[in-house]
Amino acid sequence: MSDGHGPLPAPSAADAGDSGCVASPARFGGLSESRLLEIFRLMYTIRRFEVEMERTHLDGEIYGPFHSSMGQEAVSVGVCAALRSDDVVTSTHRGHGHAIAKGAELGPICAELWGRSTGYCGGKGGSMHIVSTEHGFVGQSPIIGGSGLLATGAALAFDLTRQSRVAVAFMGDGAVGQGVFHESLNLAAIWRLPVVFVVENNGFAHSFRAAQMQLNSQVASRAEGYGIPGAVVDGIDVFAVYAATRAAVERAREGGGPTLLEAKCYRWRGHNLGDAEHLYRPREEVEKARRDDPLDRFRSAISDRISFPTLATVEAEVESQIAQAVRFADQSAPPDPQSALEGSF
Amino acid sequence: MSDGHGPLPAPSAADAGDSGCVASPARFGGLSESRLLEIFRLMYTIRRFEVEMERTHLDGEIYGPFHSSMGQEAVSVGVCAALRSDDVVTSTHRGHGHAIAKGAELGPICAELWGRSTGYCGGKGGSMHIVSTEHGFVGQSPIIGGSGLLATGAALAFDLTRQSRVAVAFMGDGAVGQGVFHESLNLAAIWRLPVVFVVENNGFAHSFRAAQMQLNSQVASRAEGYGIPGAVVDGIDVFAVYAATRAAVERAREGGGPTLLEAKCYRWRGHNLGDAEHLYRPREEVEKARRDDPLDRFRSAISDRISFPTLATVEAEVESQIAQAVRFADQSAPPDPQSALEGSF
Amino acid sequence: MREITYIEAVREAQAEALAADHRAFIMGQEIGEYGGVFRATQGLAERFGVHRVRDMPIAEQSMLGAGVGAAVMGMRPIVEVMFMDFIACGMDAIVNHAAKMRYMSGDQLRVPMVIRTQGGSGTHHGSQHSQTLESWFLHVPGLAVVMPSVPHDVKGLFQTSVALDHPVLFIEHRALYRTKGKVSDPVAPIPLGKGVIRRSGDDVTVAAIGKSVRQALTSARQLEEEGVSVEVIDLRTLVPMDVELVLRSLSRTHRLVVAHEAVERGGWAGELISRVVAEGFDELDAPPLRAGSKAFPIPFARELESAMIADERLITRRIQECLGMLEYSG
Amino acid sequence: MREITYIEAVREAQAEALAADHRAFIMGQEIGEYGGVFRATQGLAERFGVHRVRDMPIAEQSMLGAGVGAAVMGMRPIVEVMFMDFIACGMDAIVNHAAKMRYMSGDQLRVPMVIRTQGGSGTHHGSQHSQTLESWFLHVPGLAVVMPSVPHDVKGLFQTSVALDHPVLFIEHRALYRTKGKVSDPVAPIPLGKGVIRRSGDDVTVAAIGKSVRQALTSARQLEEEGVSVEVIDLRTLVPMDVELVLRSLSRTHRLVVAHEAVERGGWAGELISRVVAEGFDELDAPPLRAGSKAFPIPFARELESAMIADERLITRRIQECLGMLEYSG
Ligand SMILES: Cc1ncc(C[n+]2csc(CCOP(=O)(O)OP(=O)(O)O)c2C)c(N)n1
Ligand SMILES: Cc1ncc(C[n+]2csc(CCOP(=O)(O)OP(=O)(O)O)c2C)c(N)n1
Ligand SMILES: [Mg+2]
Ligand SMILES: [Mg+2]
Repeated sequence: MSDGHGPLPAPSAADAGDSGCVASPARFGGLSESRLLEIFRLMYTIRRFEVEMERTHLDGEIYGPFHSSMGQEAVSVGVCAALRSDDVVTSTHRGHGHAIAKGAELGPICAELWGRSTGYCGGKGGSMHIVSTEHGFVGQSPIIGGSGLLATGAALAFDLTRQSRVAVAFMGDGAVGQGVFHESLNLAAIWRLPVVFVVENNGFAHSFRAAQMQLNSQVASRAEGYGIPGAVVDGIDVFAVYAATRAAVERAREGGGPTLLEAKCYRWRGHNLGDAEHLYRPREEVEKARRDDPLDRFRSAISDRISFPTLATVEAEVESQIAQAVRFADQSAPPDPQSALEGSF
Repeated sequence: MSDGHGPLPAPSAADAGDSGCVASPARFGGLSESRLLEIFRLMYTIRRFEVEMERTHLDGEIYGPFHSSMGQEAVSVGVCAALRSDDVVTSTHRGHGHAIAKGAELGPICAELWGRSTGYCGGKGGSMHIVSTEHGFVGQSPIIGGSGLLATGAALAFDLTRQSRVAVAFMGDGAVGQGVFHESLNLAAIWRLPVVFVVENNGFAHSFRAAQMQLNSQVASRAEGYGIPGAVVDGIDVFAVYAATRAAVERAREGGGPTLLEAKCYRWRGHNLGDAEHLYRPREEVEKARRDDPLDRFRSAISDRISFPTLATVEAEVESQIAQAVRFADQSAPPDPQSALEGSF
Repeated sequence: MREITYIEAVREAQAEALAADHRAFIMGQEIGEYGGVFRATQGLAERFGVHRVRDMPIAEQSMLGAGVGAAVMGMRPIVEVMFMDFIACGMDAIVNHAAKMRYMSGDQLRVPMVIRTQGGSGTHHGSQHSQTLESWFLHVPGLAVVMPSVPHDVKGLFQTSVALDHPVLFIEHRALYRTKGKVSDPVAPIPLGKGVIRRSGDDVTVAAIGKSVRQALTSARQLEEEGVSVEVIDLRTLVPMDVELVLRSLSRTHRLVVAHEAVERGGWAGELISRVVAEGFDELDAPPLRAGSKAFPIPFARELESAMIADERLITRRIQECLGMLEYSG
Repeated sequence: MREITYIEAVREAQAEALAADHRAFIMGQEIGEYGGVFRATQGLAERFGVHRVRDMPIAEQSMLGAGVGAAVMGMRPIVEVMFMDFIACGMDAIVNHAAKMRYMSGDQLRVPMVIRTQGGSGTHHGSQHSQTLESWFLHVPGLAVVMPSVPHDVKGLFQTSVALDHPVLFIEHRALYRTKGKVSDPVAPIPLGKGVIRRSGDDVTVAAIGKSVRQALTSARQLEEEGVSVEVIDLRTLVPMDVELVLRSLSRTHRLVVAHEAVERGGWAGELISRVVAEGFDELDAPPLRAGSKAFPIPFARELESAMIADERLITRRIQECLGMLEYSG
């Protein structure tokens, strides 16, 4: 269906992927310097936050499963930069980056990971269940595919109440084979719901490469089957992600219905802490991939507009914010056991 | 994906649909006169069987839900004519035609519908759960979409044991939106399983038209998303169905993997007995559709090869077989209540 | 007072919910212009519009999952699952999402969703269209489970269910749809967790729900002729469960039979009996007994179905066993 | 005798099944070259080939549904569901298809499928990765439910499960994987429905399964110091359930506590207690009590989890309550 294709800017991973691409203003999607700095701050925050959390986990201060967002910063930030604060995001088991990009605060996120009373969910949720309604971060579902349904439902609520809000579902490439992926896209399509499905194709579903899971591993091409627009975007390039998301979000807001975005990126860390990565991918592949760093791409892209010292200042601020967040969690009391026995039916 | 397209004869409903198409020998798929008569016998049997069963239901001899296959005879028969007796078929809530086409006997089918001890399942199954393993009719699933999973699993068994058998799943157009549809096709695709998914697009999922359920209501086009061949066939034309199925079955048998066939047809009767049809389709539409009768199409197609009297003899035989089947059911004892308490765990 | 059928009550309850709360809407298959395969939504699409009475594709996961997402954003979805058996197709949305999100989120998210469904035997739909599965959901913290037996309760409990800030499983029985009952206008909301005594008696208490309440009343009438006085309690909701009412009744009758159409093995009667035994052991003059269906899939043929489904005959027998009039037959 | 860990037993059991029966094969996520997220299939893909140790996409419905279809055609699929919570994603294949097809078809179809999964708390995976859901399946006629507590039983019960011509839910507990136990070589098949007395005692009987058996033994050791003699029964399978063994034990101890990690409300303890009360009422000197988890989703934080999950502390307390040493705390 040709009408199934919207006018999306869809730089293929191939052409945008090579080299830290040139800084033509257009590539900034017309973002002001302060927005650019904000984008950098968020990407840098995610990167450093994950490093810190991983450390505290290995030190035994955090327990439970841990899925790092490292390497996927440009997707989280590029997508959320295109959203209004009252738009909502649903997420997956790998959601720290999404939460931060949507504006959630480091302290309560960190405290939740640490299982402290001051965490966003009072310690009931943990790493895979962070929620901050105040920031429109309305739920992670580590049940693969679940985020798509929640966002579709949220979009239905917006549609029913004639609000011009948009819902975004972050999903992994592993979700594409799930029945709920199919059902979510189909429902959103026939009801023209204001939702954007962002599949972060980070190369792996645990040890699996997309091609092992689907014969047609061009995730974005699935959009056609549902009669909705689809686009592939270079997930290392925050501007490309931002531009594609913006177009999709605008279409959604104007009643144009859902879009399927595939953001190609790479999962820098193992599936989770303790994952036996070596069983399925060579160290060299990881190292090569990491050389194409979303932060470096950003730096070189905006080098002629924002000076290095300016970025350095932001980095310093972020470092202290993270240190603060860790202190906050560290100094927070563990939850009162009694609170486990409240809030259900 | 271009390689996703096999060399299927895919007469679109449009071009084959108009007029009882001309009888060029090729259109008979090279079927011998005896095969042609067999095909006619089966189509006529399904038609008359459904008429009779509906009558006995209205007379109160049958109870429980009843979904008529009337009008879809060419799909059941065309598909099964392309199968070997050791190939298997899974079916839906609307399965009488499938069972008959696959060779199951009228007596035990009728007795099962009547809930008699001599029914294929001893009265435990009923109209929506007929099984005749002896004929490779291995299960109806009235849970929409279920037939696809069962056939995929059966095909997996054939693949694992290197048998050259093929599994066929009959599904309704209503199954296309189900998560299991997506999961079945994806699994069959990546494992190249010998299975053919036959979607009988009879225009309705109860009161719904396919277009209300999917933006892209070209069911066959969904195949692309899974990287497998798909084709639309005129489900009123038994030869078109036979040819398309044959190509798909051959491919499957040779290790070429699954195919998605969409057979366009029309549901002559209400969704089930007692359905308030008038609420969603005008009588005229039904009457018009019924004028394009698969049996008439067959008759005119083969008119120059098989004489009318020959067909009349077949019809007479069928009438008496059906009368016999009804007598068989009627004279069969109801099941022994004790048997309800056997056979489970 | 007006007398209406059970299905009319279901229809009125939904109409009143949509009229009273603009956040309420209905999703399901064939529920729009078609009016529902059991006529539960007849006329609602015309009255409230197809955007609030939404026909769904055949896709239970998305129906229930989208309901959860909409509820989280402040809506009050009423999701109709055509046959209770199909809940198995959308179990994840109910169990892993609807029931847990409020708790997991530290009370940030609420899922005020009502899942309406109907189940049970008697219409010969066969094994995959006749199950009675409420017992699963007692075991899922976060869900309320409601099973009205009369039109009045349908209307009273539905109001409470729609207003509740937790997901509710609202379970009807096909065989009750044509039964009639009196309703006041309006019907006042009925709190969850409050059972009622449908018939008072002195010799034995039967605790039941839904269709089984009617069967228990039939048994009670029959046994009255044999001089047995049976008290019949309609629990009305399983989560919360009015164990106190049962215990109070036992302090007079000292004997208990728990009746449900659900398969006895693993059924909710075990929950009630465990609570009663733990909290009222000394009140019991005889072992509490269960009248539930035998552990087999539900077969199609009449003769077979009635051999395994719990009905008034079984309830009567269990009462007699509980009273020592007959040997316990397991 | 050899001593091996529980997870080694699971691995050996599967290897032996694949070696013994060419119809057996394994399907699951990450089970091939990766060897399983809990190492349950380590080395099996290398040994038996990836066609018999098949990695699946993330699609529980098709994993379980294809298993049913393959079983119907004579295979013996062993399907691994990574976390028991995900069974909710494939519930229809198990409940409406696997469990019913043999019966519905008048015994024409068989579904000899083993569904292996693991569940439970203790690793802080949170609400959607920690549930203990075996109780649902007692209520699904047609399924056997097996929950071994020691390596020896894993190997003995797995053989019986793979050989059975009915679907089997084979449930493990993550927290048991590293525990060790002695195994004979070879381990003889263990019939389903036969429990064992893990520890004999005179004052009270604790019936448990899986991880709870170990906890019950811990409680028993602790209470021994207080002069309480506890008999611990490991039921090993829930369907069929060895009620006779429990009744025999009660004829000596006259007191019963049923322990499971599953949420108490609606949990299978209710089934056992109902059976025991109905069949052994006169043997009981005190009300049978349940030691199950409180009715809340499982929270992430340590302090919260241990506030609602049933553990040895709760089992000990219930034993003391059953013996009248403490007031029943509900
Ligand atoms: C329904 C379900 N099945 C299986 C799992 C186990 N699991 C957790 S993460 C994961 C891989 C997900 O891969 P992807 O969707 O690509 O997300 P990524 O980890 O790459 O961010 C799997 C299989 C799950 N969480 N939920
Ligand atoms: C999972 C599930 N949801 C809903 C239903 C109710 N139902 C029975 S038949 C039907 C319509 C099916 O339409 P289609 O698949 O096109 O088959 P047809 O009736 O046209 O042969 C529906 C919704 C069901 N049986 N199973
Ligand atoms: Mg991935
Ligand atoms: Mg149809």
